[in-house]
Amino acid sequence: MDTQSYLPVKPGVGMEENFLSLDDILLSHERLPIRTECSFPRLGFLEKSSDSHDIPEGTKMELPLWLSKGLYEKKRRVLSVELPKVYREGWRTVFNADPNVVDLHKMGPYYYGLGSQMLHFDSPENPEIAQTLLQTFIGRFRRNMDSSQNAYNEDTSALVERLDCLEKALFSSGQSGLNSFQSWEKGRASQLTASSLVLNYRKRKINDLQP
Amino acid sequence: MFCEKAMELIRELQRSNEGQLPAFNEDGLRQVLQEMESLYEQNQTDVNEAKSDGRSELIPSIKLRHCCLLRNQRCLTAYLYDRLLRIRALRWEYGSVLPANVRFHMCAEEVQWFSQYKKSLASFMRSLGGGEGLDITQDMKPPKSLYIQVRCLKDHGELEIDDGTVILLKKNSQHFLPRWKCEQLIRQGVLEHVMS
Amino acid sequence: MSDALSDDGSVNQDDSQEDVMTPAELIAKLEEAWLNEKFSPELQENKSEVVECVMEQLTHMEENLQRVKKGDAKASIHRMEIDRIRFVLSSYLRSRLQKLRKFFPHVLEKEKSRGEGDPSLLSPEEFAFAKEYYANTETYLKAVALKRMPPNLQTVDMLKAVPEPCLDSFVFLRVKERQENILVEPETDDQREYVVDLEEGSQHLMRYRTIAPLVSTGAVQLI
Amino acid sequence: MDASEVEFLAEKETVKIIPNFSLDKIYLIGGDLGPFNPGLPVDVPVWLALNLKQRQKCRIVPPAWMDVDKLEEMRDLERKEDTFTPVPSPYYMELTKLLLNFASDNIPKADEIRTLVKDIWDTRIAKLRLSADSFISQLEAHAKLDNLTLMEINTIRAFLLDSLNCLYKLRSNQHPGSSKGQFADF
Repeated sequence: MDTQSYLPVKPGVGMEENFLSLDDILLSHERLPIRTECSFPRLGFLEKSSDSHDIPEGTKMELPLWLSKGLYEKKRRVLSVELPKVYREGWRTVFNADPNVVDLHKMGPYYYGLGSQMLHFDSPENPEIAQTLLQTFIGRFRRNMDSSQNAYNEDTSALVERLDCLEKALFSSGQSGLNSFQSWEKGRASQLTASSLVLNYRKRKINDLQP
Repeated sequence: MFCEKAMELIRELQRSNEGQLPAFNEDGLRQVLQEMESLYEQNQTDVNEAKSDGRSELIPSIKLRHCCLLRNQRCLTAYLYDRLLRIRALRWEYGSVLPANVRFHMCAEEVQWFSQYKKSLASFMRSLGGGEGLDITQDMKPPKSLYIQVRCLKDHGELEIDDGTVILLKKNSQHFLPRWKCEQLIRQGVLEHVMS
Repeated sequence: MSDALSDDGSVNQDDSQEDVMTPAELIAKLEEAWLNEKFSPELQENKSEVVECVMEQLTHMEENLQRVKKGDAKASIHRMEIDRIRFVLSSYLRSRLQKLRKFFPHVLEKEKSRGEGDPSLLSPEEFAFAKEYYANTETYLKAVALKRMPPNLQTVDMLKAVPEPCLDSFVFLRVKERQENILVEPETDDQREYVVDLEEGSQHLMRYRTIAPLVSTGAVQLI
Repeated sequence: MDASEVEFLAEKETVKIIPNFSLDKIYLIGGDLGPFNPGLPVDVPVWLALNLKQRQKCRIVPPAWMDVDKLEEMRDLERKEDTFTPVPSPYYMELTKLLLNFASDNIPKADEIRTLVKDIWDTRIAKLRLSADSFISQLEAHAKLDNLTLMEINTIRAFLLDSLNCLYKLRSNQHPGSSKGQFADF
């Protein structure tokens, strides 16, 4: 806890977002398929396929997660949210069988984040969704740990490409632990170095000079 | 859809890796504020109509615009706060005087925030240990030896060490200097620590 | 030379107590505080008396070294020790400052709600820093954006916006004084809560929340 | 924690040196050292031993465990047992690196020692990963970790603790409403 360099506000992970986290803002910009359960007068221009003045009740459209969350009400029917495929029963069965074969980046890239956020919408399937998210994380933990620690000295780039955002962040914290240890082993840990920012700005300057 | 401008600001920061500070996007900020103003005005109109004419069917749209207002507020606050975190880190990386190309990317209020932050930090460090003072921007890594071998990466002029000796820091020259005198210069990329 | 550096004057930690610490014990206290601060998710109580005493020791030693001629064999050994202690001290203070900045609204809130006799979380200089940091940041957000927003959107509740420290984080620890019946809360519905005894010298991985009070009493050391 | 900081703590361990100079007792803030007499062994912290060694002021006496026979025994035991066996020093890895780098001429069979310690380390790290995985998959709330060293913990710390945090959040998903969550995020 003694680094003075830039550390962004971390994402909330799970059902709560962190207000100031850029990651959470990007996650909550993911679009969800919804169906309006009432009409939205004077906002027809938001729905590109129609040229009516209002968004009528029963319109199927996509809204970002943050807006769906903001409009959704348990008691009053304002809109209903469709569960993205990857959280439905068919895919849940696949995940439960072997979470390691799934390309979570392609299915996500916010598999855990968006899945947790979906629990805000009162679906009867919520307990199963939450359970699958948890079991998927646990099931993939060993592979992710071993590769982030380079346990097998293999090329990990293919594996990293298949990680979801959350796993990627964990992977890089594992890698930085490994790098710190390896640079210590090589006797480099006590070398005083220029700050990465200074180095980056210098690199940029050099690039600027090149035609 | 609303709030797209605000998302652009967020993406712009997310693309700037390793804490680099992109130019302050005054134009983007203004556009978001304009969108907020117009959302607010539309809502004022609809709220008045809903009240006076009893048009409660307007409520869902009012709510939707209000969500967008809050979203814009969040994005702008997060944009500005994240920039502060980046700017704050600069104090440790560059010392108290920022290079011109970094300052150039800051807006006037950020420059003000930074100079107030520097002041707070300085008076904090001065008052440490019952007023004795300690520079905690030094000693970033465990010490290994009193003196270290360094190479100059650029011409930097003269450097006085504590016994009064003056050393000329000329590009490519090598020196054996007290570690604590070099730390900041190494971080700034003036000197390079040569390991034996 | 040896005379100048040989007074191992003990440090009086607190006048109200008869408790006298040797300089070596003082340094050990600083190192404990350093590791605890590094590894705990939340800010620990301030140890400004330790900081002050250590700085006094360093100043005193540096003054003595001024009187020693250049190239003295002992002087360089003393200087190396000073460097090592100053590193721990700076790193400790940096860790605290980092948490202060990360959690400033919550730290100030906790300080505000502190009872009359409770020990202060922050040293006076840290408190001043945190208050200025809060005001500075609030002023900035207002000036650049908030005051240009519609009237009902001109404030952001910093307590809700800035994330709190996560006390449910796990920590590694070593037990310094044996503890009995530490309640471990279950992780799942089908587990039951149970108690563990923490034997002296044993090491554990568990939730910070469970053992937080033991960190402040010094019964466990975070590692 | 940075590995260099763990090494910093290791440098506080004491080691025996045989000085080739004389010097009175030194009254350091952290305790007294010396006196130093040529040829007479004396205990000093590792940081000082290394400094004196680099200036050719002493010979370092390797700790008793830094010995091929003893380390072979330890390696075999470590491989046989499923649990972490007691280590000869809480800083065995750091001390091996430091002493072999700066005083290999004072340590018999330095290369064999380096390999043996690396073998012990690798075996223990493999066990550490195994226990981390079972800790996660069993959703344990507490683990006893006797005999693990700070450097070993440090290699996995960030990854394991961050993972446990995520796990905690994903587990809390199963009890929505138990969290505070009064703040609607837009």
